[in-house]
Amino acid sequence: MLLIPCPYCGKRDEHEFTYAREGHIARPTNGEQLTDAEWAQYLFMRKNPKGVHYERWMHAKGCRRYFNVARDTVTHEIYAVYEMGQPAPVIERENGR
Amino acid sequence: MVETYQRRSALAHLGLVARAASSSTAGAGVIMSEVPHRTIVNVRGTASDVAFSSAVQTATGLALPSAANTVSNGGVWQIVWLGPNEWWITGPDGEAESLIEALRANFAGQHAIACDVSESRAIIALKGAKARDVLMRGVSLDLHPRAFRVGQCAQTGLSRANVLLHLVDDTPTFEIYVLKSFSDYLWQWLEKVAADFNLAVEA
Amino acid sequence: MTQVNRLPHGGRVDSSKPLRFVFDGRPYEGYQGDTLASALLANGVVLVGRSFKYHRPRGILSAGAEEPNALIQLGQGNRSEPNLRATQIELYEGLVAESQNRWPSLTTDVGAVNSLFHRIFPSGFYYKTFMWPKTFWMKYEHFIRRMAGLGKCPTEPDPDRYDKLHAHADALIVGAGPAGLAAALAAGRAGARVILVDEQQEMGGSLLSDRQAVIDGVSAAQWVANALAELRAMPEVTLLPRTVAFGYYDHNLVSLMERVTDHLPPTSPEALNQPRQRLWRVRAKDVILATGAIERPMVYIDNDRPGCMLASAAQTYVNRYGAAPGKRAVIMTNNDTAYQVALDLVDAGVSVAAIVDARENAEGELVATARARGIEVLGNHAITRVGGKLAVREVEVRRLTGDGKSVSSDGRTITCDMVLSSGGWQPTVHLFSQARGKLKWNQDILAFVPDKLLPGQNNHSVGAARGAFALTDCLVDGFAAGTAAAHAAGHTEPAGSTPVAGAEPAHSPMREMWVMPSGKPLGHDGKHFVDYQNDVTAADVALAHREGYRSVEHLKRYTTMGMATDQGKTSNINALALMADLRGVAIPEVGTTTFRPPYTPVTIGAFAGIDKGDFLDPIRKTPLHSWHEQHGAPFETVGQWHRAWYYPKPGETMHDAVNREVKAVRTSVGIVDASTLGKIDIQGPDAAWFLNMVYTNAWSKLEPGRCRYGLMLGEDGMVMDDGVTSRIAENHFHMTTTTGGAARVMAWLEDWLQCEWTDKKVYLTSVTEQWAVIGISGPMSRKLLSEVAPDLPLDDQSFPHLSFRDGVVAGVKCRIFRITFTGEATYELNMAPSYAMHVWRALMQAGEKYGITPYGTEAMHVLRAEKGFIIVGQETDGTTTPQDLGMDWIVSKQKPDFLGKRSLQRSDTKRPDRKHLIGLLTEDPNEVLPEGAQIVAELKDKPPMEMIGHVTSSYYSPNCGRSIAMALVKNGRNRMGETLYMPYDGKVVKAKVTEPKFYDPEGARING
Amino acid sequence: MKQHYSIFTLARNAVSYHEKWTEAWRSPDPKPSYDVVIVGGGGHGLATAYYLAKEHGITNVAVIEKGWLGGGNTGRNTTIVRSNYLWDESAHLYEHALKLWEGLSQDLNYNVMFSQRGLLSTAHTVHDMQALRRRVYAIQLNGIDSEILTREQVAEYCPILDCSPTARYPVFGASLQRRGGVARHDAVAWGYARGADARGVDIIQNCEVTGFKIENGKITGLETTRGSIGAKKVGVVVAGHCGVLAGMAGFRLPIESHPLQAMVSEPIKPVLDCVVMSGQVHVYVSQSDKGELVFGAGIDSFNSYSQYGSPPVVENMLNALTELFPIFSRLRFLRQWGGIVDTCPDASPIIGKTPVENLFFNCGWGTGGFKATPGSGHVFAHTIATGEPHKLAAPFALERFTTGYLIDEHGAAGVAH
Ligand SMILES: Cc1cc2nc3c(=O)[nH]c(=O)nc-3n(C[C@H](O)[C@H](O)[C@H](O)COP(=O)(O)OP(=O)(O)OC[C@H]3O[C@@H](n4cnc5c(N)ncnc54)[C@H](O)[C@@H]3O)c2cc1C
Ligand SMILES: NC(=O)c1ccc[n+]([C@@H]2O[C@H](COP(=O)([O-])OP(=O)(O)OC[C@H]3O[C@@H](n4cnc5c(N)ncnc54)[C@H](O)[C@@H]3O)[C@@H](O)[C@H]2O)c1
Ligand SMILES: Cc1cc2nc3c(=O)[nH]c(=O)nc-3n(C[C@H](O)[C@H](O)[C@H](O)COP(=O)(O)O)c2cc1C
Ligand SMILES: [Zn+2]
Repeated sequence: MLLIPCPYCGKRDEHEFTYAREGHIARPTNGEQLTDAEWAQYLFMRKNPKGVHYERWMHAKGCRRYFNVARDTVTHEIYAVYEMGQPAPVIERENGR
Repeated sequence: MVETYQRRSALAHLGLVARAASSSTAGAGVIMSEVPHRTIVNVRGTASDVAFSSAVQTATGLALPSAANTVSNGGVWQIVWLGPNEWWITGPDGEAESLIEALRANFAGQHAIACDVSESRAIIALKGAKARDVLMRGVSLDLHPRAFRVGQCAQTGLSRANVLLHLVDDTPTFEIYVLKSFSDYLWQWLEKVAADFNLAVEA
Repeated sequence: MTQVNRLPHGGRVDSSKPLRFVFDGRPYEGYQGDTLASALLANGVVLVGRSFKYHRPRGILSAGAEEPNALIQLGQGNRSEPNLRATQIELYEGLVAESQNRWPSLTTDVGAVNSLFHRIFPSGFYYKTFMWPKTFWMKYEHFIRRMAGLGKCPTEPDPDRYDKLHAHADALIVGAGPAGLAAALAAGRAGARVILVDEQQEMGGSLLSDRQAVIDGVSAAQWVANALAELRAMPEVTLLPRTVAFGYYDHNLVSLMERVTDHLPPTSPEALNQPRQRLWRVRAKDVILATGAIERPMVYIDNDRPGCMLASAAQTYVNRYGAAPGKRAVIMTNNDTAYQVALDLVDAGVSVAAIVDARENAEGELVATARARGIEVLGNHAITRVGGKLAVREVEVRRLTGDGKSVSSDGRTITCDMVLSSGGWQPTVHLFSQARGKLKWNQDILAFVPDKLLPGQNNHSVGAARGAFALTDCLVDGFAAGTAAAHAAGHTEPAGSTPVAGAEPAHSPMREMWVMPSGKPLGHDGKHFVDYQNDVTAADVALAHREGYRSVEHLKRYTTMGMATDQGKTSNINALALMADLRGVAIPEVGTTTFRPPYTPVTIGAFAGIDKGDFLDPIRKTPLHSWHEQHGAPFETVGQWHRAWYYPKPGETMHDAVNREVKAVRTSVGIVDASTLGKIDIQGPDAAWFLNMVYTNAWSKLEPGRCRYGLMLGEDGMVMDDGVTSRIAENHFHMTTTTGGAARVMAWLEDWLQCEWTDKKVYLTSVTEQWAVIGISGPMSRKLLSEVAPDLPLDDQSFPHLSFRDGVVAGVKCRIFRITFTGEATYELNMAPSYAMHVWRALMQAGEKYGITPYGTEAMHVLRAEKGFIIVGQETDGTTTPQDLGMDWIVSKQKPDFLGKRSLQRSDTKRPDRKHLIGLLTEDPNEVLPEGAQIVAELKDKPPMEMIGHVTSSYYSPNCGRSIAMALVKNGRNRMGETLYMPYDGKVVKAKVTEPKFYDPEGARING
Repeated sequence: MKQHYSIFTLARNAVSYHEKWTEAWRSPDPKPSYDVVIVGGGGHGLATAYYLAKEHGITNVAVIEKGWLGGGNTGRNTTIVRSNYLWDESAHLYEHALKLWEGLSQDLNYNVMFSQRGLLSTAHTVHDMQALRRRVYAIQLNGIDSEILTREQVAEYCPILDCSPTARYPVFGASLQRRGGVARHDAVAWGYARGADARGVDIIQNCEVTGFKIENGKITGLETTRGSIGAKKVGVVVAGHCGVLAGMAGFRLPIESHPLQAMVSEPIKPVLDCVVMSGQVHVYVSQSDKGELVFGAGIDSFNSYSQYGSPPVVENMLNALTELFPIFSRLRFLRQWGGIVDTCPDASPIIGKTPVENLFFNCGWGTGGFKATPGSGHVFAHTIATGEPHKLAAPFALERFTTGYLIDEHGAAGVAH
């Protein structure tokens, strides 16, 4: 079970949080001008990386804030948590892990 | 006409008053009671905005708690930290309307809100030497006295209910705020756990 | 027979406390402090079980958690438990145990015929046969299933209770041998919060079986006692004996299972007053793994005969339990540790016929001592035959050839009743590996040892668990790790100095020898067991190799090696080393299989703890719940809520009750508890903008005091929720959602505000439970309300449909919404929950003269269906657009954007012939279609038939005097008047397509 | 020619101490190029190769597997096989697979121990029951066996299930597919591998695909840890890893990889003769031929490639298990593990073409693809061989995420299985 450092409440068990999918996917404001295929990219297509994943969590049983997490999808190591609206930090990893 | 006017607390149906009368707190490891009615006003605003914090201070006489997971109190009110831009102001029953009015007046021109949630929560007080032993069975937070001190609060899960825990004193006494619809479940659950620690019920 | 093999002295058992027990129907006696295994051995019982596949007679191999053979069905009736290891069962008065997997008895087991056919049952045989005739597999399988399995499942529910809790520690120390105790002392003295666990009943680990060791100038036993006394006195140290650390998960979460009462007679008051077992979930800053090492048996021919045992186990039985596993031992080894065993046995008066040492030049301090004590040492020898079937009688030994691959032709027979073997020690790296640490191979000790940690985990392996076998090293390791853990957690009180061990004999090198040649090709005569419990032999490993199952994972799955209840604790290394040899590669190249939780099997019931029955999932109750209960309402489950379903009067069926309730609403007045509706308070200057984005219709022009129905779509354009939202003030709205959708909608709205529209000024507060909701509906509702709320003007001008007013009802402040889900004039009274019961009773009392009728969710559903109102989740299923529902009218054409808008333009979502919501009237008006019935346009005499839709809602409508149904049907709106067919349950029902509005289609009744 | 497997050959080999068996499949070095390369040596990949050779005569084929055959989800699933899906498209596809299962052991001459012991899906609320009816009626009209059982019938069919009406989530009824059941998962991979190998397919283990060679939008080969390999066509069947492979080919998929956990109890004598699945009280369970109870949990919410999930998921499942089967409380669980499942927004697979010519993907089976193995391999082989989707596969094209024609099987897939 992950131990997630909520940027507001501190470290809490994973069961207090809701996973809220891949982060940094902006909603197109020009939906009408996009093709169906372009719209599908936004709606459905995901990076799903093996390695660092920039994702959102919501502290559902705590402060109910959404925030970003950079987490390794193989080791589950959490590299960073940061508030909504902040840019994704670049994560340097040892030996290509 | 209508039968006599009656107000019921969330756990009234459990007959706690009668049970308290027949249970003794002497030697109890855990004492449970319901705190029936309390004003709770949800306040949202920008913590760093001085206009906002002083608006709250003017209405309550209290500063917003500066640290996460803490409660500030003094006088009639306490302010409970819920999140980076969210607090509860709690106080005696029946004060919500006037408090909200005062807050709204002070908030004029700001993006800040107050919303009455007094009636949505039941409050269960759990105290005694074994109170932590009971809570450990449902809370994954570290409640060790060095880690969770008097005056601290936390929103978390307690077994399968979401709660706000507040450590009021070092008896220890915990106040547990829970949505009313879950209060029957939570009370029964706590009672079942507390049965191993010599439970008494208090009115 | 009384304890024939009990030694006159020695051991930690309490001979002043005899305990009676029964094994396979026969009574025996043991002592307090015995395990079932030690007590059986003390009684001279060596045959304790049968193997899984061949039903070979088996004895006790080990003295601990690694036991593969001595599996026992413990206890009786609803407290019976299968597959327990005799080596871990603590003896108590009245214990009843049975051997398993044998019939009719342990000594004459019919299943042993398998052993006769063993030649055609090599690993994987079932993949090669039982395929003909094709239909016969189920018959073969039936037979195979009966043969398989070990113990029996109880047939009654478990009468015991379980406990579970969360805990936190600066250091969780697993294993209370010298390394763990030293760690605990160091960390505890420094002031850290420590949890020390050991799965055995007594703490001390290997020191409990050690008669030589001296620590800090006292005997090992005394040192353990001193250490435990000191630890017990420390308030921040928790000692948990009988507790296995079974799982190591992400971010240093370790699960423990404490056996609280398993050592007590199960129905004794002491046992019944406590939970049986306790599940601990410990989040530790540091985990110190002092889990010791497990001895490997040697793989020699017929090494499974009862009487074949691990050398260290015999030492434990003798030293710790005062029970001799036999009278005369032959010891087989490739390392020095078995020599100490021999010495201890001889000290205890057990004879050692010979030490058969595989090493070419068995020399060194311990060897010399053994020789000096008169023990025969046969260097460079192997055991080539084990005589005896139900018990060892003798062995034959032969000289090994230079390469160790074969033996001399002549042998010598030695009489003995036990064969003790030591093939070296494998550090107990299970938890380290579960934590996803990487192992490396250590050629000196021929074992895998911990190497690299996974980032995010923090643990330290100490002592034998990291391959440091000298007692001194264990103490030094442990003490240093304990100190470091305490320091890291900020505790720095002085901790004294590292415990000091007395002098230890130096150990000579081991010989790498994975299978003992017997003079015949493997598998030709006799069996070299690798995995005892699953009957996997060295020949099976060779077969797997031959057939291409060469990856260690294939080897495991093809032969089932390591998959038994012991998870291969004694067998995995031997098997993979054999495979390495066959493949001609180094052992680390073969690698280990994956270590997974649990370390030893753990009780399923403990995971439920007390969360059974109603605690499985909370039941959410409305403030009026007890009223509904008192009035006999059954409840409908909606999410976690229990909602009153209907209120049967004496003698009424559900159908009767619902009809009565539905009629009452249309003719007079009904009252309903609608408190479960989701409610969200929305405030801020951008609130109207926000609603415009999340709903399909327009909100800017809604006036304060007015209400509007809204439909919410997912970004995929599919209907997600609906509800009425009211404008309280310019920047203040009150939204309602469906009961089931409340939490989802709240999270959805927060998501958009917090993540996407961060510049918008809107705050949301969930107020679902701030307001109890009582609906009164029907032509008399206005009259009724006027009586309990005399000050409130109720005429259509002052209080029109789709508006709300604040007022006082029965003395209670209420917010009253005039909205309808029944089509009748309806007032939804919102008030503080603490007054809800009062208001409800007041309404019931005042309404009595109108025949006010409480109605439940079922009547509510019928009423809305009569009107053709949808229920999200019933008429929709995540694939339904507003257009499908015929609700185009609510989708704004003007708004530039709202959630879901773009998706409605996709080629499939804008198709005109999608499934449309329509009404269905069955040919027979009394026929009520089942919800979920499938619809076909062209009936065939048998399936398959093309389905064009399904019935979403279907009821008997007392107001229409017939059944009504709604359905989603392909191109339905263009099928009005068509007859469709519903084939189900062996019949076909015909129905005609209509508009999905069955009652008062013009909506004339809204004003009462 | 491969050695035939039967009781007779077993007996014959017994005489020679089983020393004459030959390898079930070869371990060749990769050739410089192949007509078709299948990436992923799970059940689906191996079945694809098998049917390419058997049905389409394409034998210059390699299966490239980064680890050991069947070590992905094929080797870690709860082995439930059924075809009772709601939508026509799925029902047809899974039924196609079920029919192949029924003759698979004979076809492969490898006993995959397919046991049609019946599959019970319980309903615990009124709403559950409605959804269940809808599904059963649809399945029946698709000509597939499925029945509705009342609570009493459930209690009779599976007596150890707690059917008391006072349970927190009482059993209201169940659907039963008698032809559903379980199979021996590893044997499926091995049987297909042996069958494919016998027809000339090269099975290459311990070889990871690290990149694609794409020229002018067309695949020409792949990079692997054992060098580059040319390929006219490539079929990617890597389950949880499909996102990684799609990334190598320069596009994205509507897929997220999540851990899904399962566990086994210690082996016991037979107590449970059918498969039981419950969506509300979330658990699915069967008893294997070796005697252990096999139960499955739900997916972890977060993306992961780790084959390790969170303990609460398992804890909840065990809690649910004791609720449905109170007699299991004193049993002990022996091992827990996780797999990486490729979840699609509509809980249906993706089979077919990709933006790269001659590169085909078969993925998105998520929590329920084991049952589809033979069918999936069969239609995918057709798709690769002909370059056009098999008619059963056509609705499952990647395209659907653009048009919106989703095949939402969340209801049918309510519990992972
Ligand atoms: C716990 C669990 C329970 C389940 N229960 C059921 C059930 O009861 N019924 C059911 O029908 N389904 C079930 N499933 C789902 C089912 O297991 C899968 O859908 C199915 O096995 C997928 O098969 P596959 O051959 O596509 O994938 P896999 O068996 O995962 O094979 C994919 C292979 O691709 C390989 N690979 C990945 N990347 C590369 C690369 N770069 N190069 C080379 N090779 C690569 C992998 O190593 C792997 O061997 C369950 C899954 C899990 C995890
Ligand atoms: N070759 C050799 O000479 C050799 C080999 C092995 C051990 N030894 C001796 O054994 C001792 C090793 O000391 P140590 O402290 O490292 O180990 P130990 O064997 O003394 O103690 C380990 C303890 O850990 C417990 N344990 C293991 N896994 C557990 C789990 N998952 N949960 C709970 N408890 C668990 C065991 O019950 C045991 O009591 C030394 O005295 C050493 O000299 C010597
Ligand atoms: C249907 C099924 C039955 C299993 N039965 C057993 C078993 O009896 N004993 C065992 O140790 N493991 C059993 N396993 C689990 C495997 O040992 C292993 O954990 C699983 O295949 C995942 O692989 P991994 O743990 O090597 O990652 C079983 C797995 C499956 C899928
Ligand atoms: Zn938080």
